[in-house]
Amino acid sequence: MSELIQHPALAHHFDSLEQQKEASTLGMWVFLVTEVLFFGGLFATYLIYRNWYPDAFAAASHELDVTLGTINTVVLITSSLTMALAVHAAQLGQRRLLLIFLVATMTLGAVFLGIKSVEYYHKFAEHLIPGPGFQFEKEPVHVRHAQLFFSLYFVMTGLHALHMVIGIGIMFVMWWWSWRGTITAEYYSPIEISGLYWHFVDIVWIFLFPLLYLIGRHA
Amino acid sequence: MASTALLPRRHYLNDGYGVKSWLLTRDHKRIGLLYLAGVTFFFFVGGAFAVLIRLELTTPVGDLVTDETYNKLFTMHGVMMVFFFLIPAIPSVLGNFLVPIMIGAKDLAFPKLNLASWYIYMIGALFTMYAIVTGGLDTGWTFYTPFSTVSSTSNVIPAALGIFITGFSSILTGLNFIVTIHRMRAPGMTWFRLPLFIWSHYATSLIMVLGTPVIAITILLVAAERLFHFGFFDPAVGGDPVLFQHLFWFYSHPAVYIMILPAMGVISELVAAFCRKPVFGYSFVAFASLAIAVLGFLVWGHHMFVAGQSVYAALIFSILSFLVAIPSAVKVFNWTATMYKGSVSWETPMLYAIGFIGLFTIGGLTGLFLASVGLDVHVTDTYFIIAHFHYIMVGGTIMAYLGGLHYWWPKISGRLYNEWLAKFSALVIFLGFNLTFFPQFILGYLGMPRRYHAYPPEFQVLNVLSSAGASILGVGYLIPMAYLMWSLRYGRAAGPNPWGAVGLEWTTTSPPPTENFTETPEVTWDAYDYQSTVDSRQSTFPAES
Amino acid sequence: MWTGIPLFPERASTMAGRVDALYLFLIVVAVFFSALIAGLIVYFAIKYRRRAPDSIGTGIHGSMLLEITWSVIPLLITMVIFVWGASVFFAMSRPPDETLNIYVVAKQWMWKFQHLDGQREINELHVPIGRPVKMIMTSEDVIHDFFVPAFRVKADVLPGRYTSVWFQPTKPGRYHLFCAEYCGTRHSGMVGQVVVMDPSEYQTWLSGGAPEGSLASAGAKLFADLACNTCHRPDAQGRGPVLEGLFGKTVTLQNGEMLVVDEAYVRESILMPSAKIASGFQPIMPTFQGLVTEEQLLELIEYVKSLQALPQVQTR
Amino acid sequence: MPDHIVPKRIYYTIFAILMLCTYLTVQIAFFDLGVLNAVAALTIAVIKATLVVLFFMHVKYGTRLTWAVVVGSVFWLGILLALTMGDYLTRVWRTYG
Repeated sequence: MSELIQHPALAHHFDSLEQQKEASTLGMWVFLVTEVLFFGGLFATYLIYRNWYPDAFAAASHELDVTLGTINTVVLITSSLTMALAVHAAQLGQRRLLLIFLVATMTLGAVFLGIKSVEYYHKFAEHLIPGPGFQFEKEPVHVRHAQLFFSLYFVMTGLHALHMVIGIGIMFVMWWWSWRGTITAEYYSPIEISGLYWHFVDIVWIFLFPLLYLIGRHA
Repeated sequence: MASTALLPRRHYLNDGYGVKSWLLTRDHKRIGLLYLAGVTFFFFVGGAFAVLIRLELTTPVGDLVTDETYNKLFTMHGVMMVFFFLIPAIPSVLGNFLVPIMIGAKDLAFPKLNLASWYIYMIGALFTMYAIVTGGLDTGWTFYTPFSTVSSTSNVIPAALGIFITGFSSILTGLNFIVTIHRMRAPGMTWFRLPLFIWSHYATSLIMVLGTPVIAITILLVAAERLFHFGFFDPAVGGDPVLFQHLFWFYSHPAVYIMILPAMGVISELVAAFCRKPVFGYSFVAFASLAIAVLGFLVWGHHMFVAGQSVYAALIFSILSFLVAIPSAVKVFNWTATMYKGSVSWETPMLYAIGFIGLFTIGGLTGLFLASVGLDVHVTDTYFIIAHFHYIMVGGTIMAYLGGLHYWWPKISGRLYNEWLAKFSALVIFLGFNLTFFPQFILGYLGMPRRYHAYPPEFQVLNVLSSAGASILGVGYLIPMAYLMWSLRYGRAAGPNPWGAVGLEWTTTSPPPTENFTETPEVTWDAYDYQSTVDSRQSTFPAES
Repeated sequence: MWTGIPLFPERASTMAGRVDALYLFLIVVAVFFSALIAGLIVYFAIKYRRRAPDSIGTGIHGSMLLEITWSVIPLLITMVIFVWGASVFFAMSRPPDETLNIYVVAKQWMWKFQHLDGQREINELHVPIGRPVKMIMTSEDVIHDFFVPAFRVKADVLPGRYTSVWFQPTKPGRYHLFCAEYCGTRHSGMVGQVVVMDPSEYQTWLSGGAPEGSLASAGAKLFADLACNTCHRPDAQGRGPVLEGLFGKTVTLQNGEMLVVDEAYVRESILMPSAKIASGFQPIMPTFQGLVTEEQLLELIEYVKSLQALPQVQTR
Repeated sequence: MPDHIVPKRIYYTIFAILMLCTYLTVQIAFFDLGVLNAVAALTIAVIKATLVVLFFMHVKYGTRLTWAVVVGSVFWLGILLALTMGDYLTRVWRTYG
């Protein structure tokens, strides 16, 4: 039993590593619930305005680059795969593989952010930043409601990107811990719960992509 | 009076003395005390604003402060009291101290996170205090758009940021409690052996975790609209200000239950302990907490009956609001029934409990007036609503908070306070409270709108009564402050169980050791099982006469 | 003893009695339950007070019968209150067919009223008794709220859209008008008087002064000044829809949706013409956002409403 | 409770399905299906999210509590969306005319 040999990672107030792992996993899940509701407020706002101004949203959405959006979706889903494989490697105690997959995940995350900043730069150059300088030359009738769309676009993708940045930071710490040897086949729950977070961020994008990029593309 | 009890040799308070031992502590009991210092401070800050408000309203013309200042006073009173006192008060002070002890755990599941919550709370408070001292905030605690985004010239951004930050403290506390209650219970402590305090904190934590993120994002949107002229709620770009109200009340109505549910948990403990019998209908009271937490999320639209939402939405929110009244009524009936054939002591905490039940009943029943949509049209945004929610928050939450503080004070400090002074101040608070807020029901029905700096002269008599009550109430709050501080140094040692109550917290020393119990308790009894405790351990009760 | 303190505001509308009746019923319910709980608590506290320091209470754990009783009875009572409150609310939100319409523009911190005959008032509103009056309201800046306690009516006044409230005054007198939604620095100064008059006095007052002619005629002038009439012509030859007889009718939009032409639609069509195009027309109308004030908008709306006169046009 | 170790094969399969779904959702967006465009886009997004939750996040092999947490978060999101939309969708029923 665990009382005989105290594992170095076991905190004093837990009885066993088992209990500690269950607690931290549950903790991360509960945290993700708050994240769902956090983005939920944005999705509610989006839903209402898209329902009110479908044409303006379609027109504004046409300003986004589907190709870059699709590439980013692929990049992010691939990073989820590498994350899942990292957890797998951690479970089996394959330290070298674990390090490789963590680096892959971080790299893909960085690629995503890079592409995202290119897109942001384009929007900036095209005066599509909401506010006094906003211009919507293509369909001037939609200039006001297109601002709503772009306000939502920037806040939604911006907060998503912020979560990615934090995710990459977490991955870096995980890489450090794995490299140092803290992570073992017995104690890998940090990798697992970081993975939960990473996958969640992926899921947010899975919704953002069709909602923002793919409105009325046939027109 | 036999007074042979001594403080234990080793306890959490003497486990280190330096500032560092407090500011870097991971002990949930010490963190609870850090919160106690915080919420007490902000309570008196918020209270000072209340004093000025009531002073101003003694005359109809608005001659004490300018209208601009008055608007800032009620805004900052609301912000301080709601976000920095009422929401954290019971969960973060009493809950923090008691949740692990009551379930037989050594600490919360995430002690570092718990300490971080306190720092986040203080940083949020710092932002808000900064907003206050550098000119104040005049949006009302509700931040309604477009006033808050395009019209107000006050410090909206720092105040909003402060509330945004403090929200995370609330989320992390809720998260910590949920995980702790699920994963850290002592052997034998099954769900239906948990004290009702734990059930109510579990329900509260659910609301904190599910509701707070929505206010966080809403406030962020307000800040973005104000700062970068992004449009979300601004009619100028086709936005809907009513949407802000939906998102705001999705959190802020359940937030009322964040304030009252833990108070209900305290009352269940008090009634059981001072009647020395099990709470009547334990499982109904427990599930009523969960029912309130769930139903509480379905009723937010009753704040918006006149705000321009659809008639049909108003009706749905109205009927759902009535449903949430049922579990609250069930609780009141069960507490009352608990007193039947009890051994009812009249010690201070019980006085608070009795006061709570009475005032909460009035607060709850006047809630029916507001849920009834046809009547709400007349009374909403008047002093009726002010009276109603002060009956819930001050008559309910603060009464329970003080009752709980008195009940567990011997556990927290290891010492007894002056019982007579305590009884006296409980009475003063009860009388002062009613004199302050009861006239406001009448004022509200007469039509005096809330947030008015000056008012028609015919409302003066009732306003003067209310202000007179407030001065009594203010004194009532200062007395406990004095004798509780006094007891810290001069109070008699309490011994492990001064009330003769059952519950795990009364089986350990007062104050408890850092790890709460010398050995992990094994629970074989139900909550409030006075009968078998007496049968097995006659010595539980102090031999006082 | 309480003569100095009134308990009810004046009852000066047809709604006041209904709201007060519901209020009194709720007071009876509230007093009954408060007294019951308070009585029981005090009785138990005295009867079962602790007589010996180590005595304990009887181990009663609960009763299913009681739990059901005190869940079901409150549920039934609350449902009665709900139905009652809902019926009052329906009456409040559904104005009678024939109303005297008055337009309201709220701004920080004043109330501006426009009567159909052209009178304009600030912070004072004259209405006759015996006729249902409907206020059609909008705000120039932030959210305000039109509240007349004596009428028991209240409704938020929002920027960017119209809300309405109606009442039928029953008693001549002067009553408080409050802004009941916090709107900034001089919120408590955004008050006014509603002057309820006998119909004959009201007529005298109406004829007392309308220098600019009726609201609709002001609208007509504006309609010409803004050159609306080059496209919106009465003979179906214009590039825009014929407005005569349009108000209150159902139109089909380009996307196939049906919509009743009301104040909100006319307003939207002036400010955001392309938002909802009637079928058969091109989105060529320019926006008048920023070119017309809220008050001018109301004049235009009233003008469009007045264009009901063409023969064979079916009104509601 | 020993941890369930998901075979790598499953991860690769899920990844392939996710890629396929991404391809589909982009392709479908360029056909005019009326309201069905939005329905299709959201359905595919929900399928993708469900796959990630079940397999990448191991919920399929998780405890009842984990399931409850996941279902609970979706349920509360549903409350937020449904009751808010409830207002907006019924507002047009009654105009102020």
